[in-house]
Amino acid sequence: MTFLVDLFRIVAIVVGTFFFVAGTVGLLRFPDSLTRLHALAKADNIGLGLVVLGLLPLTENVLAAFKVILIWALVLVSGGSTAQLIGRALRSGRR
Amino acid sequence: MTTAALAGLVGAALVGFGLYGLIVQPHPLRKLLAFNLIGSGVFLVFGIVARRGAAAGFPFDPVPQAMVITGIVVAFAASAVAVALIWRLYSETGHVTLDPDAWTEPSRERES
Amino acid sequence: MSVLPFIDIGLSILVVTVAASTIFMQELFAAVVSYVAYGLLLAFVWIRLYAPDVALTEAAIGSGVTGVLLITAGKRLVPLSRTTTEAEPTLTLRVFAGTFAALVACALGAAILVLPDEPPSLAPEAAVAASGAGAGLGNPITAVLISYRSFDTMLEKIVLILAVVAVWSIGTDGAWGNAPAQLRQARPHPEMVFLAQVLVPIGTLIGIHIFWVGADAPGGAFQGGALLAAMWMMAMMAHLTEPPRIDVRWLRLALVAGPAVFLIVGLAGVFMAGSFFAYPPSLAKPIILFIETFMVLSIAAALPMLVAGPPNERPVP
Amino acid sequence: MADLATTTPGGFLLILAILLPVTGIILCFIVGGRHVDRIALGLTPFGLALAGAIAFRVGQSGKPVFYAIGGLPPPLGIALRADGISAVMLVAAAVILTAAAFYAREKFATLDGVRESRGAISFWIMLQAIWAALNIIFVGADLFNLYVALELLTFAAVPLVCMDGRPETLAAALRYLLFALFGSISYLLGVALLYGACGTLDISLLALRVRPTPAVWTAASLMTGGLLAKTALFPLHLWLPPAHANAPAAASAVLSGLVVKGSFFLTLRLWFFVLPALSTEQVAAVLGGLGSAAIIVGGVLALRQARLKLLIAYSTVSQIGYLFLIFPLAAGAHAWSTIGWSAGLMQVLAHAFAKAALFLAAGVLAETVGHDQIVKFGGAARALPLTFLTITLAGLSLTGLPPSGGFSAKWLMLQASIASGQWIWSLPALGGGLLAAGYMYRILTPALSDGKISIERPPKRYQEVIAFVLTLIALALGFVPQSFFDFIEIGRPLAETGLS
Repeated sequence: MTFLVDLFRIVAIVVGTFFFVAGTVGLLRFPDSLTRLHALAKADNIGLGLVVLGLLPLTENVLAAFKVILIWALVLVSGGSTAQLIGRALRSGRR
Repeated sequence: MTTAALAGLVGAALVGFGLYGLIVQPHPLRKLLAFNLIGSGVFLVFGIVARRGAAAGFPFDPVPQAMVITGIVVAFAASAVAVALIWRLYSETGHVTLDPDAWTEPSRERES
Repeated sequence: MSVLPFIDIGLSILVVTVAASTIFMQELFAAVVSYVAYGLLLAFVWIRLYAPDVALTEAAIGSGVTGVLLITAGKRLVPLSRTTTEAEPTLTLRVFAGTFAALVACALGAAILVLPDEPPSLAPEAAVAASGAGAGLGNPITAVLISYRSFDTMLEKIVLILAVVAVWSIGTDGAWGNAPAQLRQARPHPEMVFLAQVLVPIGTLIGIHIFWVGADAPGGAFQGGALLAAMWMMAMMAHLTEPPRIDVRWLRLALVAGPAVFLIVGLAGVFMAGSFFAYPPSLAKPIILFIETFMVLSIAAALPMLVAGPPNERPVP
Repeated sequence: MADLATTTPGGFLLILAILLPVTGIILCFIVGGRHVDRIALGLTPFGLALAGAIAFRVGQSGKPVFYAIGGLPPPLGIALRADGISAVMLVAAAVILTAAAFYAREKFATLDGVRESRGAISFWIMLQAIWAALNIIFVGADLFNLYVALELLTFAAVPLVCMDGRPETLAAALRYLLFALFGSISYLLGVALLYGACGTLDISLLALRVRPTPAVWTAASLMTGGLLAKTALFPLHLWLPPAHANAPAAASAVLSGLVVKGSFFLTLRLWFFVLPALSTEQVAAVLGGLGSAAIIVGGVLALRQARLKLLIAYSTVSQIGYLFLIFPLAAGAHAWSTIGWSAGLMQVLAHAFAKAALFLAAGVLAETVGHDQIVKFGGAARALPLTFLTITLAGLSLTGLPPSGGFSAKWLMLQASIASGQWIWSLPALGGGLLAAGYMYRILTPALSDGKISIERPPKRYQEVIAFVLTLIALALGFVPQSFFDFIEIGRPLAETGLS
């Protein structure tokens, strides 16, 4: 059982990290600001989600687990909204 | 090399860059940025002093850390006062310079 | 063998590079943005130095609130970065400043590296004090801030009030009493309003939580207060609430609550424990939490007022 | 040194002297409105009384007075410590601040029909903050606590410079702020290193633990550099003239007479109380050399100013130079270092009172004739006899002519430089006197000449009298008895070992 949990943790965190790396590569390699933003927002939200999932078995109690999930939710909300705001600013700037 | 020594060198480098910017950059807002860099470098020095002082079961000496927290708040207040001054100067004159003689003869200023 | 040294070295290089870019960046606004990123990176360095309390403060105040202040200022001043009347620095000045800065940095680096091998520390004293009669708090930093160096902490709150008065006094005579200008002039975008509506209640809860656990865990009045301040600023940016007039009584009371309560409790110490700012050991913890409650209020009120700037010339109708 | 801090009788007076203006700030801020001037003025007698009581306590016991805040002694807690020089400075600050407050009470009163005015509330809060900060600086015994006090002083002094909101005053204030912030952060860096090297920030404990290691030397240089920037010692003086010349007269008097002395006082504390283990002739020579340069450069620039207030401000640059001659003249444990010490402290006091009087008198003059262009002062002395008597007598003290505190200071400096065989320091001291005579002559000649000056507003008699009283104190300092010089030796570390 513990082996399965450990395996799940490792896989989740490694895949999460992969998404982060992919997002960063996108930030550096994509041609314009909107696509860069897209890469960053999408990949990092999923990446963080997987990392949080991988960390969940490590938490000591339900409250701690809740806090870790809350962090993901907050990043999701703020990251998404900021990406929208930046995207809007970019479009109005281009016009 | 320990983390503390490394952070100390980072602190020294930050102070160096900040000092350079403070002297060279003409724009007051950039001088302010440079001042903040120096400030965070100084706080890092407190940080390594605290880390080196780990003893008695604490991973750090709490006294310098408490001082940093006080220092960060004071540095922020200083930035706020400086920004207010820069902004008022800008809205009065349309430009910002630290040269107090720049407005003594406004007529000439306007002609040039 | 661990990977930590490599993480440390990588982080150090990153911090120094971003710091250098804030100085050498051509555009003013880019420099400001780079400074904010730098502040966040610095928070990681603080965590590596086993200073979670400082990391929280640095992230919230050093990077967050200062970032809002500088970005707002930078945005207003963008046209200015091209119209500044100062001449570009001459080569002589650059060489001189570069040499001088390098000398100072080297001297400082050397001085840090040769600090005594058996570092002096007040940690043992603090350990005895925090567990003993002194304060009864689990977080030694909170104990130092509110008990042993309470005088500094109170004075620092006075410095904050003074900074607020200083910022207000930089406005014009006619504007005195008005509210500061909106943190955001135009109507906010719906995304901003949505973000504020979701984040402000949660953030407020988290701020109170950080303050509350600060007695025993990382956190405390400064960090919690800074988070509450950020929430208030966000609400003002989304126009969920307007900045208050600077002469309303509740604002003034909120701003001085921290130092005033600190002062009164300090004076009461003369009668309760025989000395200014002394607390009777049995009551130390409740007294400290009581003082901290008002300090949170003062910090949460002072930081947004410092960011909002002088009162507005033309009051919003 | 038996200086380990436990609270001594009367120690609570020290914290009261700090908390009184702090309470004033809080009250002014909450009550606000039309009462700010009454609160601030109402507290001045108590401030004076506390300063007097502390001086009395120190004189009576003949030993420094201590207070451990919260009953928690250093190294973990913060202590306050008042010795001879602290007591003297506390009294001087109380007198000058009270004088400035009463001088300014009409200018910064809230007009009828106004609920609260920017000028009034800012000025009175800042004035009390300066008082609080100076009191901490004079009695503080913890280097980090002193840093907070330095910042408090900065935040109080800078807004006073740009009270009128004209662009040139805003620029002067901004420049002052940047210099002052640089000064504080440099000082703070030194504090960090000192803590790293010695594990305490209490002045008395540090004095026992300091060893001449690279870290301590770096700390000492950084702290000194920062404090010099705040004291406006040449070549870091650029911010001072525009800042001091543009503030309202009462504020200029406080800034020039007291605020720069705050950071100078800390430089004294640092080298004579914290780092006696370090004090070497080279450091003293560098500080003395910069002081000498300041005396000459400031004096020459003062000679070239067209505006009266700028002239006085440059005179401050020059007179600050004199203060730094104390480092070579009072260094070490010699018989003559006592003379040098007396000379330095006398110069601090004489300049504080004379300069405050001069700025207040210049304020009366500018209000009365509507400008401060020196060449257009023809006939002013006849129109304002008392004010010009004040200017003349204050000039007497600045120049160093008898009978005045300025004369005593410079005379003692000459004595110390000859007794110590460092006669080289008597040259700038004498040269500065000549320059001061020159710039005072430049003010007085046009004013004493015949001419008809247009009076815009009749002078306010009480303002003239306040300035005159400050001048009289500057003169009276020339007659202080020997017991005064014994008093300022109280608690001076080297004095004890030097005599034995």
